[in-house]
Amino acid sequence: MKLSTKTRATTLSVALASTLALAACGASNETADTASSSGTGSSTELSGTLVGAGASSQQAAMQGWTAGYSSAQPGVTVNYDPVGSGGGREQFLAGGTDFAGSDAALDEEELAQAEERCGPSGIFELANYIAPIAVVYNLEGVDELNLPPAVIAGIFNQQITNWNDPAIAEANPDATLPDLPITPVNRSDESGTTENFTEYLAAAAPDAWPHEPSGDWPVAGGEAAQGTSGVVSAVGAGNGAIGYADLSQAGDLGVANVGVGDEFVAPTAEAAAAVVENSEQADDADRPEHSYAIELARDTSESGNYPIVLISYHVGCIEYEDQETVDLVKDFMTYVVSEEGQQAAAEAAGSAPISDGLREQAETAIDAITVAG
Amino acid sequence: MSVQTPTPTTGASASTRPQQKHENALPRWVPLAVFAAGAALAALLSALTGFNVVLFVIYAVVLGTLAVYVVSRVAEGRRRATDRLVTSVVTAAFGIATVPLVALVWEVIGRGSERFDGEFFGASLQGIIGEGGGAYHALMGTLIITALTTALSVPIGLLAAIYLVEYAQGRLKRAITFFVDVMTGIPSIVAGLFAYALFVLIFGPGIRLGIMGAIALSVLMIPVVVRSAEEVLKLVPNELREASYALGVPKWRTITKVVLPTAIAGIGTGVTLAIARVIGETAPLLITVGITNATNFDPFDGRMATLPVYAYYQLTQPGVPPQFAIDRAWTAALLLIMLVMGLNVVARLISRFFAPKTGR
Amino acid sequence: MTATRTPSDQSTTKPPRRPGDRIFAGSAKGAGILILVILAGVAAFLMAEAFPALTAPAEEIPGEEGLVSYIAPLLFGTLLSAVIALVVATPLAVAIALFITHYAPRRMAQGLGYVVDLLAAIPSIVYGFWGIFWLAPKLVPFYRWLEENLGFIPLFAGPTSSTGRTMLTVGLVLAIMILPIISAISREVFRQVPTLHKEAALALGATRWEMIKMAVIPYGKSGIIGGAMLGLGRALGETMAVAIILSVSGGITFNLISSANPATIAANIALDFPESTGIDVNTLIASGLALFVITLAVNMLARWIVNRRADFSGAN
Amino acid sequence: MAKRIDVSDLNIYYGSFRAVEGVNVSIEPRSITALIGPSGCGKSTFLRTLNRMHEVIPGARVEGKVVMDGQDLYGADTDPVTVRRQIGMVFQRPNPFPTMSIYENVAAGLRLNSVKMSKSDMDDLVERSLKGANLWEEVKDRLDRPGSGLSGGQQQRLCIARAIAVEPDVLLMDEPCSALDPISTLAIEDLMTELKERFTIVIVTHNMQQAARVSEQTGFFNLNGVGQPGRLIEFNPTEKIFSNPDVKATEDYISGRFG
Repeated sequence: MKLSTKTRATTLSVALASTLALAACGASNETADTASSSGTGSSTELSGTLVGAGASSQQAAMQGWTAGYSSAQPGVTVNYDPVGSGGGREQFLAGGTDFAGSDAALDEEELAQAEERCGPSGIFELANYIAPIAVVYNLEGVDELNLPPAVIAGIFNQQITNWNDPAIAEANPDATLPDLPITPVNRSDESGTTENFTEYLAAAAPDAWPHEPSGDWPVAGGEAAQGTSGVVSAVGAGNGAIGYADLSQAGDLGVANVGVGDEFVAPTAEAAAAVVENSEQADDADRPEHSYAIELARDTSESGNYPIVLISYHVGCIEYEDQETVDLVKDFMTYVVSEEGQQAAAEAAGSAPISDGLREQAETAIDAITVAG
Repeated sequence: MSVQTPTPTTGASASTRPQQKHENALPRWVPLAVFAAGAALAALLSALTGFNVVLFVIYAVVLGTLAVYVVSRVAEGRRRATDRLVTSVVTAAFGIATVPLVALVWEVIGRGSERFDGEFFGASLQGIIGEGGGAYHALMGTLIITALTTALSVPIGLLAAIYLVEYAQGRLKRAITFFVDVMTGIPSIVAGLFAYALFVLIFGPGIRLGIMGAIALSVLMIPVVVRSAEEVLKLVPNELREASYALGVPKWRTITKVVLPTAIAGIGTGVTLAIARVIGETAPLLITVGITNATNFDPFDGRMATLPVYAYYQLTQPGVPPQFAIDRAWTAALLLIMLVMGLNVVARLISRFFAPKTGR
Repeated sequence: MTATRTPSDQSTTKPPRRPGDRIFAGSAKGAGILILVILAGVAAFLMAEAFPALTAPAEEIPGEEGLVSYIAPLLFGTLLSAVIALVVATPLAVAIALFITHYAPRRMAQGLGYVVDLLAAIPSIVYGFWGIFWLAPKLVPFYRWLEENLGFIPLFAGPTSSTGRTMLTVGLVLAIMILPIISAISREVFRQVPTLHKEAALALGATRWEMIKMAVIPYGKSGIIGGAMLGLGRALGETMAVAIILSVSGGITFNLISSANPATIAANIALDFPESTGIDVNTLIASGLALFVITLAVNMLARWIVNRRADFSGAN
Repeated sequence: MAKRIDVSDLNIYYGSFRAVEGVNVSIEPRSITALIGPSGCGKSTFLRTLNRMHEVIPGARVEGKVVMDGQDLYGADTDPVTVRRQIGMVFQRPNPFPTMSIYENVAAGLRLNSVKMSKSDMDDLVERSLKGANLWEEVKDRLDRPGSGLSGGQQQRLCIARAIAVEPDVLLMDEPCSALDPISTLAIEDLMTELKERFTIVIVTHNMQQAARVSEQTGFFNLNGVGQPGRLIEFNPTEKIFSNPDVKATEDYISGRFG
């Protein structure tokens, strides 16, 4: 095969051009959907871009919200960057984003920074995403498992190491527990799920759980996995494994009933919403008016409450510089807290819809959003 | 090889060793058969203890090799038995190396073909919940970032190679050659951190841009381009340079008009292989470009999706239910392998069909 | 005569070097120097961004015990996984190189070489996928066997991980990944063994293995060592496969088959970086700087060994 | 257009090693000058200094003077590239550019220097040069084929055509026939005698019969021992060198009594 340089160059550039031609057509699902009808109460057609960043825990829910919201307001683009709670708060406080998603409420130092960012009327903090965390297990022949808080703490602290331990047997008189070592599985990455789970253990079983609540798993020596899906697949892979994960991701795994007071409660959306409903607001007088940070009642003994839940907040300003942002934030947040929005999140992320009480609270905060000055 | 063997200076069995090797040498098929028998025994053993691929491979190699050694030891003596032993070990080593390759390709094809459909190539993840969706945005991101990387690396790498071959002398040449070699060993994640650190100083924390990924990948690609281009340029006969000089052609024109065209096939091969090396890089893109669900054609504005990072996040952060995302992850992995293997094939084709005939 | 200048059709007042030549040579030299600058830049920018972590009070570093105790287990994990990979891969790679150069039928040799090289073409993230879904579960019975029969060795003390996502699994995957590097360089040096040496050995009546032992291995030894060092460098910096496969729970342990393993520097960066802010980022970059320094040292040593060999074999 | 070359007190170095010393010679225009001598005596090196090809090798340098029709080739402001355009060179082994066709090879000297020329002028030049190299009849039907497809002798004539296409004043030939068979050698020798009407030709050859057959003047290079610089021992008309040389060493070499 003898080709002159010119022929070769032509061949190569044709190949290159055909590759680039592929780039000319856009993604089939991103073409503007103009035929959609407005389903929410918003009467005006808005347009613009809303930028948020923060917790990856609510990323799946955010996908549901942005998808649902784009059918109501096709002109609005909502970008959510899952940089993590800390990063989300930092970027919001630095003015880089319009709102933040965060697994934790702002602390005092951050509230001070927020006054610089948003002015004296401060911020809103809304618990818009509630996800029950399930204790998942993989144990052949055991379909139903009851675990009191102290036993959960004992297992994850590696004090209870075998499934036939009397402490487990006591709570499960009907089950035949095998003589099998327990493999506790935890998250290897820093996560809000771990933080909420350890918070629960520290509050509900302080004697069996000597560790401080933290986003990093405090006990060495267990099986560790990256992300919720990593935990789920690790638990699924080993008989005798037990872990904690978002309920929505539990799949075929066994889900333990958690001891609350005298009864055992299965993780459900209703039980998770109930515990949030029954928890107290952070009664810190220094917090801004529309900061609805919640102190979860981890040690609740209320019937039908499931205490291991993850709450994720939306943080934004009460006052923005311009009307456009105000309109966008108001409209989007209204959609998020609406029944329709909460349903979209439930479908996308398996979260528990917020209660009517929380919705009313949130609506007063959203109504308060205005232009600065 | 002579059939006459001199008296060895070592080996106790020397006196009993056959003088003519073909008298006692085993027929060709015997070692194979003996090895197979050993492997069959291994299959039986691992079947008894509960079948497991890893255990089976270990048993088969050990037992097969042992069987060959024993048979040869009895029939042929110690020295030839050792030789056979090594032959078995070496052949088995090669066999073992192909096991992961076959298993991996099989697994990725099996799981990846699930979603290898039109939607995967035509759609992004924008507004996709659960089923459906694709990697259009990630494929585009990978193509854009790889093209940028190539545009950055090839001129620099090629010019540096030209410098090393045509101009450089002395300490500077040695230093560049040495550090190019050292640079090929930079961990990819460190290249990513470098690009991040560079842009953080300019734009502040949390920055994620397509161009950062291209710069990180360039750090990995430049030394590969330099190395391969250098090898090829060295192969261009000096006579061609001299012929050109003797026609009164200045050096730079000699290089651009004579040396480079002569080496173009080799350079093309080298560049293609260099692209193949960086197109599957994940770690640097993970920390410099991030991930997004929408298509972004602008590498100077915001996050972009790329195939490897897409695959990673689809696997580690799937939605509800997870299976759809995990399927997409495998298909992305399959696509990635196909891209890399395809580039390798293209490289071989370039070197085979586009090489100029030197006539000697 | 020196002073006279004959006017001719060619202008003789041109400067000795043409501008085209100057520009081209200059840019080529510039590109060469740019490479040195980039390498220096990598070091400089990493140091600049790692600096806040180096000077920060111990409580602010993740783990709250200072930078050294943050990096130490990571460093240990990095070295441990790379050493396992090296120990497994080097003999295998040398055997494969021998097979291809001295045992396989000549016509097949090149094709077989490609097969091994294909292992190098597979992206590391795909190794991660394969390792966690295919290899790790299949290794569990093997680990159980190790624990039962060799449990007295601290390396295999157990308890065996029920998922197989252990340091040994990571080491094996890394071994597969560095196999092609070591085997390619070994192949190269084995091929360069002078035929004269080999024929001399065979003429003495040596079997093929004896010939290899006498002529090939001694000649190729420094090449093998250099190749192994390059493989080590690669294994130290490997990121995604480790990040996906390994079950990390901190601490320094030699137990290779349990669930509790130290992370590696590279994998730790990949896992934590996307959601880190502030001083955490600086800490991660500081750990990256440590990795950079180690791989740089290993690679420089490897190149030095390989190049030294090249000087020896310079004459034919 | 053929020009005369005067060399005086020329010393040639590779780095600190002096390869050739003290050459003084005058090369006549429109004639063939042959340089003979044992291997490694510096005759090729000397040839390469005549068109400043020597300095292409790193570390190589020259002391002394080479003057072509009054133009100092090593003058401070003389561009070596210009010198090489005036003094063409043909090498030991035929080296057509493998990426170029026969036509492009002949046109290379002009094209690579970006000389603008109309298509018909270029066609004329290529035809004239190929005719000048006695190659036109053999290749006129396949000008667009690669030059590397020709036989060795044809390739060498192609290289000569390429060299004369830029219309130099002097043509240097470094053992142009050593890689060729006798028939091709004869063709090249015939060509040389034709070309000397137009060019000053200097040829380095190992083949003394060839020197005797084609050249008017012959120079004999020799060295005293390994590591010593080469020297021009004798420079005389070819007839005299081969019948009655002035120096004993020349006679020894020519009659084959050389060490």
